[in-house]
Amino acid sequence: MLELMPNTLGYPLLSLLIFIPIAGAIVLLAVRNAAAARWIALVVSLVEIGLCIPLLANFNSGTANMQFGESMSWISDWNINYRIGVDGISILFVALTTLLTTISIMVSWTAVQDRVREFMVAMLFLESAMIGVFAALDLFLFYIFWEAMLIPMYLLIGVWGGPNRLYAAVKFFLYTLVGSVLMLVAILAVYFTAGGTFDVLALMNYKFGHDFQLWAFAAFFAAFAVKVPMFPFHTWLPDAHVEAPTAGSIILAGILIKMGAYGFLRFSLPFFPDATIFFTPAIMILSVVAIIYGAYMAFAQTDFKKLIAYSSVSHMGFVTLGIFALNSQGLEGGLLQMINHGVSTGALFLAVGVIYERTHTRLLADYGGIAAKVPVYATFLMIITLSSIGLPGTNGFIGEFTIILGAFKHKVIYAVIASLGIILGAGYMLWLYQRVAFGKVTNPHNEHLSDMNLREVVAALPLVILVFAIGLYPNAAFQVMHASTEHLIQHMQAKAQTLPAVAQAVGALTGH
Amino acid sequence: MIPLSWYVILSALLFTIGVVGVLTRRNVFIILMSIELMLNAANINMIAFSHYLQNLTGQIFVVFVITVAAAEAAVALALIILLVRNRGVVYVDEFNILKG
Amino acid sequence: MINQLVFAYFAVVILFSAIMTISRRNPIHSVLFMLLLFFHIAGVFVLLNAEFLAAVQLIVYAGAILILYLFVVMLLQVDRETKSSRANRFWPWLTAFGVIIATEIALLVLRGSFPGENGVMMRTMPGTGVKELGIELYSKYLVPFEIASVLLLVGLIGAVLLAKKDAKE
Amino acid sequence: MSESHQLLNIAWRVLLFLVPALALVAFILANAMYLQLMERKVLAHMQSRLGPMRTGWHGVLQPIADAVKFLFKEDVIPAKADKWVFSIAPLMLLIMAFGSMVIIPFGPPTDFFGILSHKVPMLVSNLNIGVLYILAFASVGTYGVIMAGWASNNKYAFMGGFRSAAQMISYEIPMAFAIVTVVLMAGSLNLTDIVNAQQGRWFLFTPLGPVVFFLYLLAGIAETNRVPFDLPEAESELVAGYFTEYSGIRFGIFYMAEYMNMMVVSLLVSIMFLGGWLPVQIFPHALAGVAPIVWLNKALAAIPPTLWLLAKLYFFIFFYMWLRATLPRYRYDQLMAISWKTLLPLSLCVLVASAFMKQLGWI
Amino acid sequence: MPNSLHDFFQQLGPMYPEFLVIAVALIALVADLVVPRGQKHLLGWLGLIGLAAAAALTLSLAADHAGNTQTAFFNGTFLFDPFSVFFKMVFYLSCSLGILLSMKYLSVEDIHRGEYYSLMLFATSGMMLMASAGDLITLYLGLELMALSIYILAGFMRGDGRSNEAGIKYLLLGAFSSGIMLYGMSLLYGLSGTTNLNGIMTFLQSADLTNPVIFLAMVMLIVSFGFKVAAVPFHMWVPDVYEGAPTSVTAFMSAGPKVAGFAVLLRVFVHALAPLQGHVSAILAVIAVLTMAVGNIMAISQTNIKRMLAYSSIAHAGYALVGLAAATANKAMMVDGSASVMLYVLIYTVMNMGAFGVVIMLRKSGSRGEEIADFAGLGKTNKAAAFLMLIFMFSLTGIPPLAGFMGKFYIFKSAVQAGMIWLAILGVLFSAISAYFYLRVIMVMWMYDPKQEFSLLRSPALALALAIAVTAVIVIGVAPSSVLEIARASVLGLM
Repeated sequence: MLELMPNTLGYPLLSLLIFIPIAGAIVLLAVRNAAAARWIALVVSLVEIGLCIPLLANFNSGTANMQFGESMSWISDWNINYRIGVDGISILFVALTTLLTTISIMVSWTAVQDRVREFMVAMLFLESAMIGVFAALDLFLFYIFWEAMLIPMYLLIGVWGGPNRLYAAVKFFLYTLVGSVLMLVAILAVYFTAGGTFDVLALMNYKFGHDFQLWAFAAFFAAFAVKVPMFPFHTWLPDAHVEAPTAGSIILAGILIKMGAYGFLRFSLPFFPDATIFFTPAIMILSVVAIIYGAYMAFAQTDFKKLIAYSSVSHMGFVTLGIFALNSQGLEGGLLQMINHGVSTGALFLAVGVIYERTHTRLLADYGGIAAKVPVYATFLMIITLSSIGLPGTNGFIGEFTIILGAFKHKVIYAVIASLGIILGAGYMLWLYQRVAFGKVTNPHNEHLSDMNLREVVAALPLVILVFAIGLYPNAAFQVMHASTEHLIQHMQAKAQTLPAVAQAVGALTGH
Repeated sequence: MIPLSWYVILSALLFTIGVVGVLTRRNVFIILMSIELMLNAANINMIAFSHYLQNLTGQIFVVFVITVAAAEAAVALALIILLVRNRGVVYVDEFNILKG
Repeated sequence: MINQLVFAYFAVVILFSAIMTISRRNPIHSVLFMLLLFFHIAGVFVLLNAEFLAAVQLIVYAGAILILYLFVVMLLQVDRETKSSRANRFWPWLTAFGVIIATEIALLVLRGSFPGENGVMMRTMPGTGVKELGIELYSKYLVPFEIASVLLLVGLIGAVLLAKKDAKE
Repeated sequence: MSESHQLLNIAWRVLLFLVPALALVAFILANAMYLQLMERKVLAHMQSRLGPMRTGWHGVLQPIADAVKFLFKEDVIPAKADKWVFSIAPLMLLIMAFGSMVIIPFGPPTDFFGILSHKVPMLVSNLNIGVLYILAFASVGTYGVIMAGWASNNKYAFMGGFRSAAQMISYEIPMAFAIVTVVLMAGSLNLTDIVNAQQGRWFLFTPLGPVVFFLYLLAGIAETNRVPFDLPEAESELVAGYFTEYSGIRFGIFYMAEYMNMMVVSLLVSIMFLGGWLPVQIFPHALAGVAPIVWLNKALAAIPPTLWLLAKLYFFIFFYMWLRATLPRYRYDQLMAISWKTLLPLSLCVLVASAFMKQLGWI
Repeated sequence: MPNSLHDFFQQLGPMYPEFLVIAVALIALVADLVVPRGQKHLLGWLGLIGLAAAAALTLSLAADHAGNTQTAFFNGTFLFDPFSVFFKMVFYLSCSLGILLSMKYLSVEDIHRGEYYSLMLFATSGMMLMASAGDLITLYLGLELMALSIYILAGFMRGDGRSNEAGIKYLLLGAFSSGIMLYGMSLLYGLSGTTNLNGIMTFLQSADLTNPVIFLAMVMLIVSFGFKVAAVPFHMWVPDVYEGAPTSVTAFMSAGPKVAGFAVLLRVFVHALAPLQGHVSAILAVIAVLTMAVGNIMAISQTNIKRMLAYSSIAHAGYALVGLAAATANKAMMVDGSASVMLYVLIYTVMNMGAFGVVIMLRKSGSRGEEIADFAGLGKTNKAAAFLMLIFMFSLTGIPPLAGFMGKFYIFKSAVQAGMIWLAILGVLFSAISAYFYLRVIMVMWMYDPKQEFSLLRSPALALALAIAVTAVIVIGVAPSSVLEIARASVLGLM
């Protein structure tokens, strides 16, 4: 049974993390100067990163309990509380969020010239909402943050996006909203079934009826699958990625689409273990389809961003494959791969942003041979490409390898297909790199490209470091998450035992 | 001795004639008059019930219905005068600045 | 017997003039049929021992509301229908719908029951009825009475405000 | 009750209704015809003329000659007139005038000097809502005028009809308020009760009585479209007003209706303010000790009540004619202004004032 | 005599707020004669002061009556209870916002007349009486008082054919629905022998519910109130009337009367017709679905912002009807279902009137500013206005943490609690569809380039109204607790 361990730091760390950006945004509303707005936003985001240090330092990886917990009554008539806390599953995302937000603000420094203040306000609101999503331990609170995220993201895409931004923004908004509202109904049903509580920890312990689990799972799935996005709910993603500004793409790929998978881990699996097992085959199939389909589509793309977007579909297929393998390797692999993907895809979009700012084109045909002109950039891109492929020594390798291990234990065929996906991934990424960096300079505009400047390097550096850090010393990450994932497996097992047949299946899956 | 149901059925028929008038006619005056028919149907009902129940509430209600009908007619006709002054139409399907 | 015949006469004329009201091409004829209708409804009221309301029906409905209609119809000179069709094109369907609804209501009323149905037709209320009505109106239904006065004021304001021409217009 | 008995009962009730009704009709028709002669005579004498002199002694047969003429004259309906409405309009007026008369009591219940076994009321129908009924019919009377004006399809008639209708509606309101004030004083809607309530003192002599009387009389004159409010028939502007196009018997009906309405107004004034059939008494209390006065009062009281009422009626009829001979016509806007800006506020004030006075016991 | 007079005034006490509002309306009417042209907004401020005083009076009366759930006055024709207090406060709010929104706008439209404010106040007093009605007669008269005032207001632009059309259309359909309502009421009276709502409930509790006439009466009442709150299929009048009426009137009309309609719906169906609960609920649920569907789907294709908001208001009536269907589902749901409707109408009032406030800002001489396209690029040039509109639009969509979400959440929560999960699912799906047309406004404002110079209508009154609305939207969205508690406590008056 998980508990909410109260925060003992003496200051409400998580609340600060959540609300400092909002406070910053409100301050920004009063600022008229664009440069000042940039600096304020940057400072706020750096403060957030700073706050992550005590968070990680004081985190106790030995327990699966929720830490840094805060709880107070919010809407007492509905038994809604402001309950927040982090465990091994969510803490890494909180940290990643602060990091990627800072990077996004940095890459937007010159890319965004229009309505800077509003842009920064949106970024900061977004950061608050994202951290809130990961920290919320009350379903209602979670939903509030989950939905609130849509507003700034919609604006980021719609106002500062590319030429087709309106279509992409609306599509993004509607897809995710439809999924979310279905989840809302399920949340309400869960609330009433469990006797009137939104408390996530209490709900984890509540044993829902089998039929109820099935449809409630389906409703939650609607929200999370769209967000991940799983095939066939992914069609908003390429549009959104392509049209979003660089910062938007980084956040979108780095954090937002992780939330779907996070939702599976935090809610779907512990709440509805029976339904999870029931739906697992279907989800596994969808996952491998996504892996292959995403890779296949990536081959066909001529647009840099679109290619990365489809690669995301493929990579997120790995994540769901790992999670629904329902064993510790799969889970941990999936989790780690989420972080990895956040880092590497974030970096890839950063790379696109850097080059786009100079060439104002994203068509691969317009590049070619730029390695000679911009060596730093080419190196950076190379490292990220290799990480994305999963070259040993980089973070991608660890994640994908662990997932395939988990999938192998679940069912061999999935592991085989997933491996095929890795090979395809290597193919399109390398081909991409070749088209961009190698060969002769075909486009005369690229003759006078300038290399990455200091600001961009500073923005990219943390990501490069993370690529290697995780690749070389993955245990640091695994350690943080291990207790929580183990507990999750055991919890499911224990909870699903009410149904003997299912229990056996879980037993078989988890190797007990 | 007239059964109560006779009155109620009379009023039901009158009410329906009023409804049909509202729905089918295009002349705004006739629509207004059809609405008056509906009100009168309700009035017959009220008074019949009032008589059979031996309580005056129904009659009181009718007094107020008639009052309201008068006030409403005044405003309605003022609006129609305006409409004719500005647009020269009294047919509801010719009220076509608004899409309808 | 006599009462029933009288009722039958009233009912037939009421329904006839109602149908004529909604079917005439010339609104002035409609108004005149409406007048006929009001007289007979007043008659029905008298049958139901509601003489006061019969008078009010004539004074207010016939004497004020309907005459206002007549005034406006005549003043606006809209008595000549210019279009060939007087009803919208769905009128046969709507009329059929009306017939069905009327039948339905009638059947429901016949099948249903009203508590007062077995009441006697003799007046047991003391006095003339007008006095009692007045007392109820000024005591029990004082609030509605006051509202009605405000309502009439609003009607007055509205009519003056809307229909009056500005000096500059 | 057996079938035949029931039928007999019905027949008796019908008879009870028919006899007074026929009597009333006869009375009204005779009056309507001869009031016309009276008017011509009165006007003539006021203008130092003689008036009709040829048909019969001092023209007493003139009304009959006129009636014959009306009856045999061609009944012209204009080609573009709305025939139905055109034909009904005069009838409407006639019905309304008759209708109003139905509830007017011509005296207290009487047994006709012992001819009948029990007392019968001197009216056709004793409705408990009495005055309201009059108001109802008065308000509907407007229709006849406006229908006639419209149906003639003649702009003079139309204008005349309109003016007349607007005038009638305008003056109905102060009239109604005046009547309500009387009702307030009498505490009943029933005309017989109203007369009985004046047993000791006519309403004309109550503190507010003259004002109400004046209000009602003015409104009544306007309501009947008579001088000085005879705008609808302003020959110089509108030819003959709403009945310009009428001829023959229909014209005659309009003519009659006018006199009938005058009668209704005069009767109501008498009943509501001058004690109806109550005899004139000369200071019965103040001069109770003066013998000649007491005898006079006794003699006056001995005159049958109905005659008293008729006397008052003809006095007011004469008053009407007197006005016609004396006063010029108002302009239309003046006419409306009088009603809305003077009579209406005045009548409201009077009503409120008399309500207070009644509450304080001053009336 | 003095004794009875004293009693009389004692009894009059709970009606003082109504009297006050009417008195202020009358004062404004008379004062109009001396206030010069161009200074008519003074009458608006007078009205606001009156409303504030009425609000204070209502609250003090509520404090006096604290503890009593329902107190009947004048033989049950007038009720004073927390339920009516809640709605009266909403009416004060909507009328105040309406007046604030009107002041400048009326001058621009050149229809700044003193009667306008009087009519607003008369309409408000009508609504107040509707909320307090304990008798069908009071209810009917209150409703007509409100409706009549609004017919006039809708046709207030005398020289404009569109406004006239709006007025006459509103009147025709309003009178038509009143006719239906009256017929239903007459049947109800014939059945129960009383027009008192408590009496009707007492009658129904012991009545033979197989009597078809009861259902005839019920259906007629539902139909007529459906007209009043613009539920499908009785919504045809809404877009035309909203488009044609002066925008400030539209703003008022979209909130006040609709809220009053729901007050009556709650009073009649949750309280008086309580024994018919299940049947009412089934019909209301179907109407709610249709209303949400038509409102949301038709709104998508609108190009005129007033028409779009008209359809949106239809859709919002649909959501509130979901709550009503939940409230009438069974006895246990009465409190939560009714409270959800009450909370929703309050939230709807502020966000919708806020949205109209921004629409009004765009009205200036020479351009109506009513096309959605007219908003193009507003976010570039007038950030504050565009930002406000953004908040109102997202709130209308129901995106947290804005008030609109809390309202919808409570509605759907009630539906789920009442076991009508299907209704909740349809509701949330339609509300997702609604995002499309609300987003379009935001899109046009923020993502298009300006086509024209904006010279927005500005006035302190307008700013105040918008500030109130936006504060309410955000505060209720973030901390709904207190409002929620008040709504739940107020429902008790219904029982």
